[in-house]
Amino acid sequence: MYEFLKTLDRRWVFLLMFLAVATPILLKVTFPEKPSAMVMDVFQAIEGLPEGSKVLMAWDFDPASRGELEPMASAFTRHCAEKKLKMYYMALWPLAVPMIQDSIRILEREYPHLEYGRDYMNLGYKPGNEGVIKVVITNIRKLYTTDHYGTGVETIPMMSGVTSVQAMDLIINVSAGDPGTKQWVQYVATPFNKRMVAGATGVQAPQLYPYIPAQLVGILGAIKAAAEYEQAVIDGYPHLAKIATAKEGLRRMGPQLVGHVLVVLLVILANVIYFIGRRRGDTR
Amino acid sequence: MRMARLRSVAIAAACWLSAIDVVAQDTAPPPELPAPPTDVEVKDRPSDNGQAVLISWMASADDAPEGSPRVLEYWIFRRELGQAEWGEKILDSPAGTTTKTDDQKIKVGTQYEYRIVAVGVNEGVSEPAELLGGVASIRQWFNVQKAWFGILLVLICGAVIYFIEAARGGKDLKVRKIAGLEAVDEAVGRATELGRSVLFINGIQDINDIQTIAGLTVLGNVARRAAEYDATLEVPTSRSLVMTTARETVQAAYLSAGRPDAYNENNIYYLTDEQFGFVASVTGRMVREKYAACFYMGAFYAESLILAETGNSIGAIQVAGTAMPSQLPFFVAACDYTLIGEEFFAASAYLSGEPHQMGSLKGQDFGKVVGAVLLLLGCGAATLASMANNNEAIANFAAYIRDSILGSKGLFP
Amino acid sequence: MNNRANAAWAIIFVIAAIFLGWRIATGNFGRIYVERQQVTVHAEDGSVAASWETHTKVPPRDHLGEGVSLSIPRTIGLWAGAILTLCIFSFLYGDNPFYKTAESIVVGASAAYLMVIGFWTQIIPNLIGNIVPDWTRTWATPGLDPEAKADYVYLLPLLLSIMLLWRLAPVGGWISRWPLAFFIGATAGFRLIGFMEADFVAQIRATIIPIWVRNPAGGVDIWASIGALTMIVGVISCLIYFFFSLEHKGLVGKTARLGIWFLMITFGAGFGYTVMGRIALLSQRLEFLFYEWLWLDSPTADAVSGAASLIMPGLGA
Amino acid sequence: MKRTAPLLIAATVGFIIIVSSFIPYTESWGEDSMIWFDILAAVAFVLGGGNLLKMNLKKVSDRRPGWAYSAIIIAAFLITLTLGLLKVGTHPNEVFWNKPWSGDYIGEGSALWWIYEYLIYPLTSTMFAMLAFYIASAAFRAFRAKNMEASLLLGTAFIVLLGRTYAAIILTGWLPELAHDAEPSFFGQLWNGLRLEKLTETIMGVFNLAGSRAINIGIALGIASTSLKVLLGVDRSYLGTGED
Repeated sequence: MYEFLKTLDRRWVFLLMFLAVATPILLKVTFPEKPSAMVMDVFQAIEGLPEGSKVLMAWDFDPASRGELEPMASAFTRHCAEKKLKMYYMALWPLAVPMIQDSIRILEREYPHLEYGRDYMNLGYKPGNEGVIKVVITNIRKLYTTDHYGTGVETIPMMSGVTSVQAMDLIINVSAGDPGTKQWVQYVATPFNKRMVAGATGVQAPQLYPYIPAQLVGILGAIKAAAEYEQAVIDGYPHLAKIATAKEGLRRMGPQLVGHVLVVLLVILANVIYFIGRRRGDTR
Repeated sequence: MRMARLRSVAIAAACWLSAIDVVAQDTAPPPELPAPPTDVEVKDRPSDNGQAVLISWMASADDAPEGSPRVLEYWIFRRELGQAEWGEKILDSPAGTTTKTDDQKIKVGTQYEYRIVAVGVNEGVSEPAELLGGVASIRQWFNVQKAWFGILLVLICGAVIYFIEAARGGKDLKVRKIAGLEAVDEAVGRATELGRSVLFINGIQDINDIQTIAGLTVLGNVARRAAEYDATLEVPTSRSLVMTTARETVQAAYLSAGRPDAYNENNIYYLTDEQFGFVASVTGRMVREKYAACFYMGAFYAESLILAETGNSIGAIQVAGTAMPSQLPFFVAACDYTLIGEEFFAASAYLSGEPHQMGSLKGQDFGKVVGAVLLLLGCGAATLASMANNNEAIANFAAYIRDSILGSKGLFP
Repeated sequence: MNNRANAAWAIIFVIAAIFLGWRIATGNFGRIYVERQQVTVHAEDGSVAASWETHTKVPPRDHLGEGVSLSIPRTIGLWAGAILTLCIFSFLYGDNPFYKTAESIVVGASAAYLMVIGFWTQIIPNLIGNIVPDWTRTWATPGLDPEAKADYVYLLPLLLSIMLLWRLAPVGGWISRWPLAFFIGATAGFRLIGFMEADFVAQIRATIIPIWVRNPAGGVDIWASIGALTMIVGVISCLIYFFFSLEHKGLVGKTARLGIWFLMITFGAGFGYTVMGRIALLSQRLEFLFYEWLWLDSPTADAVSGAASLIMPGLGA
Repeated sequence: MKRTAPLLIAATVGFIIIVSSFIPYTESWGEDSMIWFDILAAVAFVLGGGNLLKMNLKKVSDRRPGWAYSAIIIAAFLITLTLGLLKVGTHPNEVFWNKPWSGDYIGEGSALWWIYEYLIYPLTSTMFAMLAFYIASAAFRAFRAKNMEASLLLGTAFIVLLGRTYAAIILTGWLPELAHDAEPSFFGQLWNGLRLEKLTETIMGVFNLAGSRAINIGIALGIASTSLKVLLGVDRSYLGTGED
């Protein structure tokens, strides 16, 4: 047994991982979540805004990170819609546009009383990475002369009086890399003292902690925080509990638990093998 | 800086309503009007190019959750000094949050007057609060808020330049060894022994990323070793500009090693800018070519672990260097040697083989000393202030370090 | 790999193949249905100026609805996507022709795809659209601000682009260094300021906190104070680890060692967080295969989730 | 001329941008240069695509091993490029219906959209998802408590992995939670802090914070000094070191 494990082919590890993730998906295992303090900070940042406040929804992720970030983007959208905030969507990634459209589809289906151009709008994608941020923070119309659908921003009611991102009461950024939260912090939240919350992938989250609380109000880190935030929104607005897609993050926590436990077991197993080997004087 | 402050001026509500084009319907009862905002203040936004003024006011007495009639938002109007009409509203601001905003659609130097009203249910508009007499924005030529930042920048950059010049002048700069650098030679040597190739990946960012440039310096060194040992060096890139630059660097290295004939341009090639397309192709090659040594030097993202694990499965010696904090754990876990963050930049100076480049390391150290001193002073003062129940003098000193030296309050707050 | 392992893998693959075969033989799956919508544009006089059909994907259970039909191109696409997904996963077992094919497709298609994106989002609107706005408005970007005037400053990036492409010419490749130098210089200046401001000054500023932390009642919060002290010690010791002027010996060596420990904890935390993200990505891919392609999200799935409560009692399903 | 001119250009542009960040009037210069670079990067695709075609055409014409795969690359490249540049299958913009070229180049239903949705997206996201497998094998292979450093890395990963799932509640949910109290007791805080999810928060908010800050500060200094070396012409590796 020891010999087999010591020289274990990594394909067996791959197979275990596949089973660990696939089984809970097929069995639809879910767990209850209790929002942590950080998630509640994010929740409160939105909950505390009065009706009609302007919120920039900066979606900077692509389909590759959809698994982790879409639950956050959807929950942010639903929360802002429940609070009747004015939502301005924009993207720095070319492939983030379909992600915005997913969010807007939620608004169209579940909040038909909200009106495009009055309650929410899609500014769309502009190339230029952080250059775009540096321009829109001082002058949004220099780059965004039209919205995503080619309508002049002058004719959109909710753009009246919005000359720059500084007019926003809160910035919500959901991002999977660069340009993303770090750049929004560097060029907007830090120099212009704008309140900002962010949804980040698990990889990015640890790097964003140093910016809390001065430069960022809070972050949602990875799918776990997404699930907790979904729970927080459902707690605040219980009628959402009936909507299946409002619990996407909660659903994904099943595979998470089994996957995490597998990784933990693998680490333990590897160390057991290592220590047995060391005791046997096996130097390999 | 100009500033003006005026009382609210009452105007008959009926004539006011017609001025802003809101028509009360005959059938509906006239809405109850909220109390007006007060104390409108407008001033130039400091340290900018004169493109904005800051507007602030005191909230309407009805601007509270239990206020009746409730205030929903404030409307702001503007006119040039001397004009009679106020025109359409230029800005609106929701009630209940802040009572300030900035107007950015102004011409520098022009005098403006402002008027603010509170708006309640059914667009019931309060009596206005006004600022008359004119305010203009001013163009500043130096951002005084950044004065301390400028001083710190000059200090640290000055130290880098000073030490580089000192080293040029023959001064011997002692710098500690960086673990992992010897591995570069070792890895290239082993590839030669095994008769297999060396793989070098210069990150996946474009040439305008500083990490890519630092990686190029390391590439130059690896290429020189490869030329000396007569090992084959392969450099797939995900940016065409990095490809062209890497070709120049490698060619120059082969030349300086006296082996210009061994240089093969086709070993430095472009695949695709798409991150995972690039990785799919590189990992495929790794499995097929079975490189003896793999170098990952530059800006990496999620592909770091795919590369490092594949490299490990083919038994290659792996040396990584990156300043992407999120990828360091994987390189540390899966590679033989990893240059962590700042060490990566240091390595590029170290490996350049030019002693004066080491001056930059001393300059960086100077920066760390400055940072640590400010940190300790600030924390010490903040702690003392907390212990001494917020003694004003100590608290002011802590605040000066935090908000002026390290913040944006300028030299004299 | 020995023979026993090979046999085990063979059995696993055969089981997977039988499952797929069973799915194909018994189940309905792997189809995409779309709903047709007529887009009609009316001219000013009310007559129909133009009209075309668009299609929106609908869930398979709505396939009997009004105006819903099977989409052949999208169904082919779904199968192509699923098969290519399996081709990539096959690399986990070992390099093989399926993976090589998938790899070749992704390299070729993505390189061209990014070229197309660059053309339609950069070159047309930002370069050509700034130099000859009236002309671009006539065909490609009619929504461009009608007041936009030609901005001849953009002739400069055009010139730089031409200099860059000069490299393709047989002589004078060095000319391409000029535009490169321009941008490397510009970003070096840009990054120097950006990093020093947000990551040096602002980070030191954020670390300035009192070690003596008071709780709301005015007393000393011991644990918060310990936390603050640990954090400051951590930052300083890591900075000493990165200090190049001193050898890691004596007191400096000990502090640097403490710094490494902090770094290792940081990396451990990063690793743990990342595992989470990566598993979410795999979940999403498997959901594609199971739900969108194989349609396993059927009544049978509900039957299994009843069994789940047997495996993990008390956790809910 | 060949080497001095680029050095001068880089130095002049760089120092102007540094100084301009202190002068409000020149605020936008940096952004403009970024926009220009993005245009140039788009033009550079031509350079890269040309190189990719050249390499693979050569492989095919030399009939080198694996040339069939090169043929697939060429085919995939040319088909995608043609369909995308010609906007095959796109509908015009509804507002500008009389301009057939005004449509969204990647609108739903177009040929390029199909290639993205059914070829590029599944391929790249699957490649991304492979990380779940690699992370498992890395955990099994590399995380051995050989010394203090490795043990810390491993222990932290352990706590975070468990602390960020329901496993935390199962394992340490029995520890008493903190009562809402203005002055909580020493041990009350200790027990509460030992709950895995709280321990994770402490690791993230104290240890990870300290480590990340120091790494950030170091990187900032490294980038500043490397930038400075580039601007001063001390580091000229991007020009090649030869005479040319």
